[in-house]
Amino acid sequence: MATVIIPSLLRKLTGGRERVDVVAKNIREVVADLERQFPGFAAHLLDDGDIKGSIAVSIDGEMGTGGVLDRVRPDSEIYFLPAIGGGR
Amino acid sequence: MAESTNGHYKVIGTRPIRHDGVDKVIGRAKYGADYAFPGMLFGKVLRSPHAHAIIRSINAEKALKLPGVKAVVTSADLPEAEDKTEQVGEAALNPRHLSMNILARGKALYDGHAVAAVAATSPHIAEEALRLIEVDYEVLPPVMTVEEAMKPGAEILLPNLRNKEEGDNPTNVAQHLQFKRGDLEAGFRAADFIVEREFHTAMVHQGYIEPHNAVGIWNADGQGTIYCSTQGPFEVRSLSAQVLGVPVGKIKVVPAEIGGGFGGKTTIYLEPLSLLLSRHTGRPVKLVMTRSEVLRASGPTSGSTIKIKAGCTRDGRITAAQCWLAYEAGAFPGSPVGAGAMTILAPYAIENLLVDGYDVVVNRPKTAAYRAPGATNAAFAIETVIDELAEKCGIDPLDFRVMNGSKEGTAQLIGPPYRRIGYIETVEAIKNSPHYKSPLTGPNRGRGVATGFWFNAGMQSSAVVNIHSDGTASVVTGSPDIGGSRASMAMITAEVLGLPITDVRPLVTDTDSIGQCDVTGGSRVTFATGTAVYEAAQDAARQLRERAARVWEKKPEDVELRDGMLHAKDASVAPMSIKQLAGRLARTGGPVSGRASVNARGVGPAFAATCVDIEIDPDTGKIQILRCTVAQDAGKAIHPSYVEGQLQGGTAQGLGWALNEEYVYDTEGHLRNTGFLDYRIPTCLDLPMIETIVVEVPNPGHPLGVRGVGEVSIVPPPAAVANAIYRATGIRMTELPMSPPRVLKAILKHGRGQEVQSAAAR
Amino acid sequence: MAVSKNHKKTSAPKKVKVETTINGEATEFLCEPRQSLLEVLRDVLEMTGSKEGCLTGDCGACTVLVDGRPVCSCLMLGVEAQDKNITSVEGLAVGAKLHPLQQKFLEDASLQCGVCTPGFLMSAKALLDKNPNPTEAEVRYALAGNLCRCTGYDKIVHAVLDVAQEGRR
Amino acid sequence: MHEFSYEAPTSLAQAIALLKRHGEKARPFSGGTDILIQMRAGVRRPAHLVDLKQIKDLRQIKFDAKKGLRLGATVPCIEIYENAQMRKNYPGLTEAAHLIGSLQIQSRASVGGNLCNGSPAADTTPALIALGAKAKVAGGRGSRQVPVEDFVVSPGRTVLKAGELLVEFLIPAPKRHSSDAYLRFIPRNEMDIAVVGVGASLTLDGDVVKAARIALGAVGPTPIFAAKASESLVGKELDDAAIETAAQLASEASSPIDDMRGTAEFRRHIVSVLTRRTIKIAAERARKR
Repeated sequence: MATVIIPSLLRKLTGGRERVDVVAKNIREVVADLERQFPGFAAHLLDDGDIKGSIAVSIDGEMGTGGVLDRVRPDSEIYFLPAIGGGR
Repeated sequence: MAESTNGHYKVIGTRPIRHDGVDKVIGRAKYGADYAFPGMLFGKVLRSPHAHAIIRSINAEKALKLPGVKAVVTSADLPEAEDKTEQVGEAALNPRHLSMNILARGKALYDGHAVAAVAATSPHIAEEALRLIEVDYEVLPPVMTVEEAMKPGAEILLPNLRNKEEGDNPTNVAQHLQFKRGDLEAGFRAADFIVEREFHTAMVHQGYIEPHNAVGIWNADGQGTIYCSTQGPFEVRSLSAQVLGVPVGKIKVVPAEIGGGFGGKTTIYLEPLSLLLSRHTGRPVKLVMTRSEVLRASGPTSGSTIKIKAGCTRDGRITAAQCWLAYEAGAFPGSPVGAGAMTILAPYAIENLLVDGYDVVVNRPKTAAYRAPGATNAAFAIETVIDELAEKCGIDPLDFRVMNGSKEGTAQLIGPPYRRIGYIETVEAIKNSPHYKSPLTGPNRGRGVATGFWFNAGMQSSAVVNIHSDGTASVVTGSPDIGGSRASMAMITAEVLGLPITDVRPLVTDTDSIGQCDVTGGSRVTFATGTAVYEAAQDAARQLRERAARVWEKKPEDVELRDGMLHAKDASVAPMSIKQLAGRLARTGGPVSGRASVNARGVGPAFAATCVDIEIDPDTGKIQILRCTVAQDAGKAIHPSYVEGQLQGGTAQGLGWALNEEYVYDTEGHLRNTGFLDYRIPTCLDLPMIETIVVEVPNPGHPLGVRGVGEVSIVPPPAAVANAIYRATGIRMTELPMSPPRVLKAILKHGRGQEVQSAAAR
Repeated sequence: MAVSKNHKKTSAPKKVKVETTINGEATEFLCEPRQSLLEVLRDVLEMTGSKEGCLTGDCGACTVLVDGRPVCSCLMLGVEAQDKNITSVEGLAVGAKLHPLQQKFLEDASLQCGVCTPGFLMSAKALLDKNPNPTEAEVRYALAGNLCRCTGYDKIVHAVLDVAQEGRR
Repeated sequence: MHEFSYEAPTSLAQAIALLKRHGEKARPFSGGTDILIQMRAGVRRPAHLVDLKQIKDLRQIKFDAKKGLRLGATVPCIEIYENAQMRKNYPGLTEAAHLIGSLQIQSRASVGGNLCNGSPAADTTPALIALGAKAKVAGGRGSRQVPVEDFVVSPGRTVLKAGELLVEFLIPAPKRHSSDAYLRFIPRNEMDIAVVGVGASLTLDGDVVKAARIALGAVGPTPIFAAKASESLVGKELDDAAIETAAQLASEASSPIDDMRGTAEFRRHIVSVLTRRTIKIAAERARKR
């Protein structure tokens, strides 16, 4: 199962849990599983069905570029981070 | 000068003359302000004299009666944008805030905030017209610092601004972000030494020499063209379209040569106004900012308050760190506090940490990016504390950093572990430098070191490589060249095709002529656009092999391209040069042009380390930089001269930030230093030669190992200077800039220097 | 918004005729007294090599030589050019042959964005014309009126010293 | 910029006539390095600029070992620095002129313009006061001489009345064992306006001070002649105690304000520091003459 590391300010939604396991083949399913486990979670990540521009997704140490389309492996580690516009 | 190892490369790592150089030394290169068109009008912008005021009414009647005045526009001429964060082009931002910064709507939020714009037949007439526009202001109390802005009951800048924690209460705090790991209390309990300090840094400006400019041409058919100096033509297109309420496809942006940006030219100010005024007058309209407009109303970077508590064991292991950062966003949300929070501990492996960041609106211009945005403020604070911890342990400050330094596999503050990085190598490069090894003697002198981190960026880039009929090539991208990147693009192309560098011509083209190229920023051009160029050149090479195969009636896989020659692997036919093949392209299927578009992955972060010697005049507090060396991990230096140039330029900006640069506001919120006379960037008499060490720890995520070099060298200098001042005087400076009045005050308080003591006694 | 309704013919601001020499060529132009020499060069004569960086004489991007002396063309009126001998960056190269300073700036990578370069070239020329063998300190003093934000000055100072050393001017 | 007329008379008489005709609406014009900036900022809006640079008498440096120096009001600063007589006889005034802005500015700016601009921070003004310079002013009703310390009446305002102009400076010839010096403090090493400026001239008899004049810039609404500080040195042996006393009195004579260039406290401190240093330099030079 892939693991999502929850940003500290969102841990109130996961009852303080820092690491959450999800069953997913891509980020869309990751978010869906988070929403299933913690209703209301998706609203913090999605905007019109895709990852908010203000959020970056890191999959196994690599910044994602495909939003909800990025694929994840069964043993992936996924981080949701504040987006950094490079040099802007 | 540091020589980069050339490895097995023929072109990469050499120092050819840049292709755009001659035009720039003879004065022919066209910058934004150099464009002129028949019938062109000149625009000027009326700016608020108040830091915070309600705009009751604007009356332009008198101005419109002035002979030569053609039009006056205000925010009433812009569509009302929605007040929500959304994706505009590549940036996540609030369209309403974007529009309100172009022309104030209802409220002026800083000294210099644009209120109206005029188009006239000469810049002088437009300027005179501004004096005739009557604006009725109701002045409100200004909120100038994060401390004031965060106080309960503070005057509110944006009535609709909310954040998650304060629910439905109006606030000036746009965002709170937090990073937490391990057990902070346990970490501090394990510490033998704990240092706790509060730092303040002043708002500073990028200080590019070329002011913002734009020429807008709106055609009767509803098509608009903008000529301007920008780091991001595609951003200018999407943001201007957003502000004007027209489809992106209706606007073409032609990037002019750009006279410096450093992040400050990644957004829009004049661009939509030039089109708006052109639409109303039917004529081309040019706007150029004055220097005072640039300082008052473009996008400087945040002043900040940073509190740090960090502890380490006696043997020099950092056990815990807590950081609290509050950054001035300016009048609208969007300070680089996120980057500040994510970079502040990046050089160190620390198990127990807590980092809080606050994005705070104040009555100052909306901040924009500035070279490694947010990181320099943060490094000034943490690198001073690290220096202090190392001292308490009696450990050399560089050794202390190596002991605690991040390396491959270290968990980043933001979670994922680092891939191959060059922090340790960069620190050791300074440790082993002739500078650090040399003795520093003489009174009132000190040597300081500091290090810095920057992410670098990937994002989207496109490139086309055309093979011409004479066997030369051109490489086309949409990434404006702010420091010599065109030369690098040509060198990558020449390397792949095996052509001499003089046979490759690099171009930067407009937004209609190439696929999306995101902003020139984040040190991404040589990395990301370089990746696109590399792949486009490979694509061209592949096509050339196919053509040769067709000529030789062989299979493409039986042909290879080496050093500009096509060879049949079985050597059954004489090799053919690209030049020979180029002449036969028409008969083998037509022109060859290689293409590639990427959303670059595999970004490799960069680290820098700086060593600086200073001498301080104990009577006046004035600091002289005696010697300075900077080491930085470039991954791979494509054109070493321009890599060195980036290291030297960033270091110079960092030293200016350290010594004298600052926005000075009076109590009413008026900017006092609106010119280069009193906004004091370093002159060449203020700096020594800047020695560079280009470290090359290849980035595994790039075909050539490139990391990107544009930003991180600005990060260490302020802390390095502060640490040098400590060595010279025993005083820890915690405020930027470390200008003579501040330093002297500290000296007098500290009671150092005989003359000063007698002076203090008076 | 409002578009100007006054279409009645109005007299344009008064212009003055000026006779001068620019880059070795006798030149005549018309300008308003309020137009700076920089505006005249850029907007009237379409020589945009001299750049506007501050309009207060602090950045030196508009530096030209007036009777051999470096001057900020933003702080000189066009009308003052009468009977003067003016050299701008466009007059530095001889035909297709670059001035040694121009050549060395290219070889030493002394420019990044290049917008301050014309001003530096003119100040450096003024220095070397007077003092063919300056020390580093003299070079830095002579260039102190020209701001560069890209390079940290290192490669610029090196280029000027290199030209002096090669003694070709 | 607003519209204005430009005239360049070639004789003093023409210039005075023009200024008389235009009255308050006219402004004399020399190097332009201050007024053009002020006009762009809309601070001054003269309808007529009268360029004085074509008037020969105003562009001359005339030195006579007995009569002293006549320095034309429009002589550009760079020509002062390039003049061997100036460097030798008035090193303090020369270095002050060579400190103004960049070489580009010095090629245009004049000592006369520096004074007429009326800024308390003008670099050459304290140097002139230290030398006991008089300003020769000409107008419709003939000419008059004004001690330079009395020339500026408030920031940006001078004793010049409408129709008057500054012709030249009259500066005594340096006596034996006398010299001058000027130092200013700025945050950078060039291109800044003085945060504090101190000019000093000394005449020595062995180690005893026969005459002294100390003047301060940028530490009051106008340039200041520090009379007490100057007098405190006269008749005294020039030892550290005497210099210290003068430095303290100079500091007390200053009335600085807080602004973006420095706090009042900082400036008062710097006045004493620079006074000490300036006196020492002037004394060393005086001994050599």
